[in-house]
Amino acid sequence: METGTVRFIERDGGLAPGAGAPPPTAELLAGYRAMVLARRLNEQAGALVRQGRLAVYPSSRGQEACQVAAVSVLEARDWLFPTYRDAAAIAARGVDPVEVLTMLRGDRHCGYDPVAHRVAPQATPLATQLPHAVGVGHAARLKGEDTVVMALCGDGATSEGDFHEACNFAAVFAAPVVFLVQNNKYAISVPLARQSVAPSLAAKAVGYGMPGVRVDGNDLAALTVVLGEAVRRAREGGGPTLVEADTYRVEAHTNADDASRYRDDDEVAEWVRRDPLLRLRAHLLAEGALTDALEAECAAAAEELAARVRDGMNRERAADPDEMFAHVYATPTAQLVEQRAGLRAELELEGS
Amino acid sequence: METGTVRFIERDGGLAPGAGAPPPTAELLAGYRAMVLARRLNEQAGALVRQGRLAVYPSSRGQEACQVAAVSVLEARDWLFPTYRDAAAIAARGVDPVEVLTMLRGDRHCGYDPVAHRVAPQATPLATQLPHAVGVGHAARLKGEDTVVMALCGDGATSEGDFHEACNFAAVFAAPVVFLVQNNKYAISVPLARQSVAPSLAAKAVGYGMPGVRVDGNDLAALTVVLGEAVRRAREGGGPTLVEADTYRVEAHTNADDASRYRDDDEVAEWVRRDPLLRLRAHLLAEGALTDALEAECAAAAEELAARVRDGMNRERAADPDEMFAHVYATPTAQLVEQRAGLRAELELEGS
Amino acid sequence: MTGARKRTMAQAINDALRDAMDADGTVVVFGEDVGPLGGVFRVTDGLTRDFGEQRCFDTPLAESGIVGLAVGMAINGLRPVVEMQFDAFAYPAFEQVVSHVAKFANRTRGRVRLPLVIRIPYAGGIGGVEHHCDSSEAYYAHTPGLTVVTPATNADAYGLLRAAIELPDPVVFLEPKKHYFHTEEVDSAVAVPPIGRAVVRRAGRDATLIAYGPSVAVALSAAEQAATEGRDLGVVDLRSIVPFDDETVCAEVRRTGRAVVVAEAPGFASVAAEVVARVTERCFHHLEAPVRRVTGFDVPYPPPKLEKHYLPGVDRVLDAVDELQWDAA
Amino acid sequence: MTGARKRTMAQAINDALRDAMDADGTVVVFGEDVGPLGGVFRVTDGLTRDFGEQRCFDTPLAESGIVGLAVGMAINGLRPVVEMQFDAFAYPAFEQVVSHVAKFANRTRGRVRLPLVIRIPYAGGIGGVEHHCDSSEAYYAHTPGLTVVTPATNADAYGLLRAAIELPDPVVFLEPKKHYFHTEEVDSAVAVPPIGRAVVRRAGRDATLIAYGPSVAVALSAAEQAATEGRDLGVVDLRSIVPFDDETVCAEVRRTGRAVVVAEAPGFASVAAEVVARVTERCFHHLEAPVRRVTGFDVPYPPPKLEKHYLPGVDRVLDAVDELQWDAA
Ligand SMILES: Cc1ncc(C[n+]2csc(CCOP(=O)(O)OP(=O)(O)O)c2C)c(N)n1
Ligand SMILES: Cc1ncc(C[n+]2csc(CCOP(=O)(O)OP(=O)(O)O)c2C)c(N)n1
Ligand SMILES: [Mg+2]
Ligand SMILES: [Mg+2]
Repeated sequence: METGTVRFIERDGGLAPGAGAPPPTAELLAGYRAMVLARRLNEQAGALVRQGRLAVYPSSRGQEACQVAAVSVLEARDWLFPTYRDAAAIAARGVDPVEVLTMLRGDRHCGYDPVAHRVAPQATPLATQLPHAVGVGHAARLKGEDTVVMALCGDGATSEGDFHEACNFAAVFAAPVVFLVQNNKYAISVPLARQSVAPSLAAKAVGYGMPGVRVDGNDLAALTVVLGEAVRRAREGGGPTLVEADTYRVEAHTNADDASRYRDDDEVAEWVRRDPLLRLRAHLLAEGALTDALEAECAAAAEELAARVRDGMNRERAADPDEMFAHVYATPTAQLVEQRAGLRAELELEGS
Repeated sequence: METGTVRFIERDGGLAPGAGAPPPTAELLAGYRAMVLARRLNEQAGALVRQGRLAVYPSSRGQEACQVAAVSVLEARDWLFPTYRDAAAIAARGVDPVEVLTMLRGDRHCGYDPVAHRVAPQATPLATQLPHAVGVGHAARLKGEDTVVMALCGDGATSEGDFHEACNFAAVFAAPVVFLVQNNKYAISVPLARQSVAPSLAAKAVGYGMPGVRVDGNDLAALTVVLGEAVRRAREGGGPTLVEADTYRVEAHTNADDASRYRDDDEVAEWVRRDPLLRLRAHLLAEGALTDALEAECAAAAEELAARVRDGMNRERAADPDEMFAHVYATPTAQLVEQRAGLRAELELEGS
Repeated sequence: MTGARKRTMAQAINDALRDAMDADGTVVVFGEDVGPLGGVFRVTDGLTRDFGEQRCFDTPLAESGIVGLAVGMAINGLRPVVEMQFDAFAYPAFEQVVSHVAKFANRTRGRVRLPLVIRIPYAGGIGGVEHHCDSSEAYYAHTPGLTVVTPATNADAYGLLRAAIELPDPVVFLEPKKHYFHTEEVDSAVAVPPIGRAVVRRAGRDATLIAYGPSVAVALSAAEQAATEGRDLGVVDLRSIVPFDDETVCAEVRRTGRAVVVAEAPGFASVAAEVVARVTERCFHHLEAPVRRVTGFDVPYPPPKLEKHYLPGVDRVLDAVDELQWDAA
Repeated sequence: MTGARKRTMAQAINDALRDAMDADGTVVVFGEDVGPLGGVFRVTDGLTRDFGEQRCFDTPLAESGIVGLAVGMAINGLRPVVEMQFDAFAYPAFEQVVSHVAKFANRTRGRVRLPLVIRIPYAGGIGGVEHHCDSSEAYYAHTPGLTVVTPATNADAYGLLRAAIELPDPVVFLEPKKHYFHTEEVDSAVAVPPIGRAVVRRAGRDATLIAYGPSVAVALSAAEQAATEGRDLGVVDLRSIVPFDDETVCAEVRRTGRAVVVAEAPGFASVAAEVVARVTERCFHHLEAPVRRVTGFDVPYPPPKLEKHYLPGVDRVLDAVDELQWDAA
């Protein structure tokens, strides 16, 4: 068990002493750009909620380094298993953010094609996606494919039985899965101290016999290295890794939440100072890698993304009642055919 | 985390070097006597199965040291949460073994009064009793009582989500619970290696932030010390402990099982040589504590127990069909009253 | 607290918890976010502040653990009232509910009864994303040993919860979440209705609508609209699914000779199916037409934009009433 | 394997697994003790030996994990067939079954179908201790998205399981464990019956017994005994609970005008209730008497010594038939 927290870049942008070389600057620049987009997506989605275009949005503000790194270490053939909070990661994977957000607008349970993108539907029932991730990985191994699966969950989700069963299955089967716990310190209102009294969440890895690593979740460089290493091990048959990212949920759980009931502004302010974007920006500026032109390009790309999202969210999609019956079974049962016919008749009457 | 395995008495009966003083000889003698009874109960129950008086019996042969120590460290006000395999522990707690076995004879779901003995019904759905144990302990703390709860489960059960949730709840609430995992190396046919690749099951404690101890499960002295210490800590408000007892299921899972399908006789023979009774006997003989008179008394008590069990099991208890309806609700619903009346009418007709 | 006051259903339930905690020191409340936050629906608002962390507390995020903890605490003399955050998030606790909560008294021959309450916000109509709108009552109602209660009014929410907490047996208490923020007059001084009794919300001559929980309001609206069209429909609110009040239900149906069951859950092997079956078994020769049911379709609860098509609404109920073979009358 | 052979139900299921694994390299079998031991009922006997550890393997002891693993493997192109060791030990997997297995195709709009089978030995009559004899079909049948199948004969056990494995949708395959060791003639060359079709096991003029799984044998015995008393009873075996074969069932009931549903599970909000409700809805004016049901009582499955009183037996079925208002006829 790794008991320290892996960090490459300090809060002021300087290199952490003794941490080794960070990833190549080009990679960090790409990561920075992706984080700018992720941040913009979080902001735009929040604005859409305030405007009533989106019902709800669980923001990953403050967690953008995790969102970006989780995806940047994957190959196209790999799979991502995200939660409701990981819209930015899914977008970073290349899924149209408009499609991602249609779930939260209320159009569809899942707005994108999971198979085309190798991104599972966003999981709401906590930790239930983790055994699926293990299944995808184990199936890949049985089929002789070197696919890796990145499985995301929160600190709260580690308390669920499914977390335990998934980690244990993965370890026993040496499945190619990386479990990334975004420890953002809260499960809605419940603080980490009420979730676990273990020395760390990464320490849980010991009980499964897999490597556990705690990493600064606001340090894109450290995340990239740690997750990259875990992915490499998984791909080579070395089995799963549990990675705990030490980060923070800067906004309320969702817009429907009232965080003032359970935490201080001071605490939030302290974490805002540890912002993953600011940190990497300071580093890249100090390195002389981040030019004004690049910054401008990032900003423009972010605005383009925001505009596309606004546009997509403002364009209503007609909801088709037949959809309710179309996919429950490959071939609708006689009962569903009858029920669909009944609804159609009703709607025709109303329409007439 | 304790990585070694605690042992006080070696397989040959000698003291383990550096282990410290074993419990007082009087305690060990009492433990030996209890183990002789436990062994006799296992044997008698097995015989009753062969004679068709008992439907099934999951024997704890080879695990008698665990069965006895788990109970000997408890006060009368403490609670025991046993599984289907822990009949001998329940009997050691003072419950009439005839009452214990009525479940396996098919008379009742639970033959004894859990409240009178502070022994929960034997749990069949694996690991589900562990959260109950935590609840009993947590309630005791809320009520200001210093009750301790001893919760038993097997190695296989540690893979269940409920094991995880219970351990975590206990640690977070610092509940006065001792989790004793009898690692008897098999879950029916599934060997430990397919259950966990952790360095030990005790290592799982790390992930919950509680002490974890691995103890030689065939060494009554070591078990008594380790469990006694865990009980003391729990009673004093120090929270839960996870104890893994390294032991072995000498017989098949139950009489219905065919162990030859999944393990070698050699393996069994090796563990028979580590028999917990023989070991303690050798020790007590070497100490000069176990006299012929005492051995004779143990043997006589064991025969008396066996005779009582045989007698009780040979005396049929009339099954009362009304029982089905009597306890489902404190006051039977109108529906149950109606259903009971229907059955009574049927039986009267048959009888007439 | 006594005297009639304007209360939302969430407040009425909060009142019931407070009054129960005041009246009985063994009542404890716990679950996810029920402490300082007061629950995601604010049902437990202020309980930790007013009763202390010992009486109302947050647990780790694990529903099986929560229900299992409640079982143990009930074994040891307390009266736990636990909250499952949403209907579908009670499923992880299913084994504990079915194999232990429901069976403990029976397997211990009455020696260990579990006086605990599992509160579950359930059903739809709130535009929730998937897994937040399940009507899960059938799973519990089918399980012997559970008492299954669901209020349709804020007064009942108060009274039935008080009764549920006092019951020596475990209760699954299903709260129609679309009512949480509706305000009604609640008089907590009014006697608590006994669990197991249905109530005739509206007398009617022509046909009987049988509903529970969130569907009672739909049935009442349908009856009102039918009245303007000259048809006099009665409405029975089951209140308690288990035990079932055959007497009240059958008395109404025998009187009218026609009945429609209204419920949100998918119809197949549902509580609505049970009502059709038992009413038919008991009232066959009084029936002018087969008892009909208007339920959710046999599909997973749809995304928000489609829920209006899924939910049994007034029109669908009135259509079913129209089909009760009136020509024959 | 072709040609008629004497097979127990356990062997017939083993044959089906083997033939499916032979026919389709993506079929994998896993669960608790299904490997070297061959399952506690020996249903998977020899599969690991003959197909290798990759195709049939033991998992850690965790049912939610097993079903969750199956979901993931199905997402990734395999066809998992998992075994739950006993009915009540499938409950820990309930959330996975209801929130994922049942809903995945729907929530992904058909993009991700889960062609997996969950085999569950179920129901009683074997003298099992508590938690080993639950009839849990209603929980699954009520859940939209699941196909729920249960064989009553060894030939159907073979054929329906082959069909279940081939289906693109998830199937809960309920095996009446009391039949495991009964021997019957099975011809695996005979065409696999399509899932969703009931079968008339015995034609009858006077009344129709509707049953499934372990109750079909009871219904057939009852019909035989009734015949000796001059009453001609038909027996319909549902085979598939979901989808439900209204056509076959209703055709029989319309012909006879009388029906009794026989099922082991507690009756309340059960599959039997559904059958009563839907048959009544569809056949009302053909009925001479209300459709009756003979089911388990609404109590937890009793200890072995009492199960003979719990289980719906021939006498209870015949009593119900007697009550079908023959005087009126
Ligand atoms: C099984 C289950 N129980 C409860 C919930 C309700 N719920 C949604 S998010 C949440 C908190 C999750 O916290 P964490 O895992 O830390 O993730 P975060 O939201 O902080 O990213 C809860 C309790 C749920 N979705 N699923
Ligand atoms: C939830 C659940 N799943 C499956 C079973 C069936 N089963 C009974 S005992 C057993 C093996 C348990 O192994 P372990 O926990 O090591 O205890 P042991 O029998 O070795 O004492 C299994 C799989 C069960 N009782 N409960
Ligand atoms: Mg969190
Ligand atoms: Mg074991």
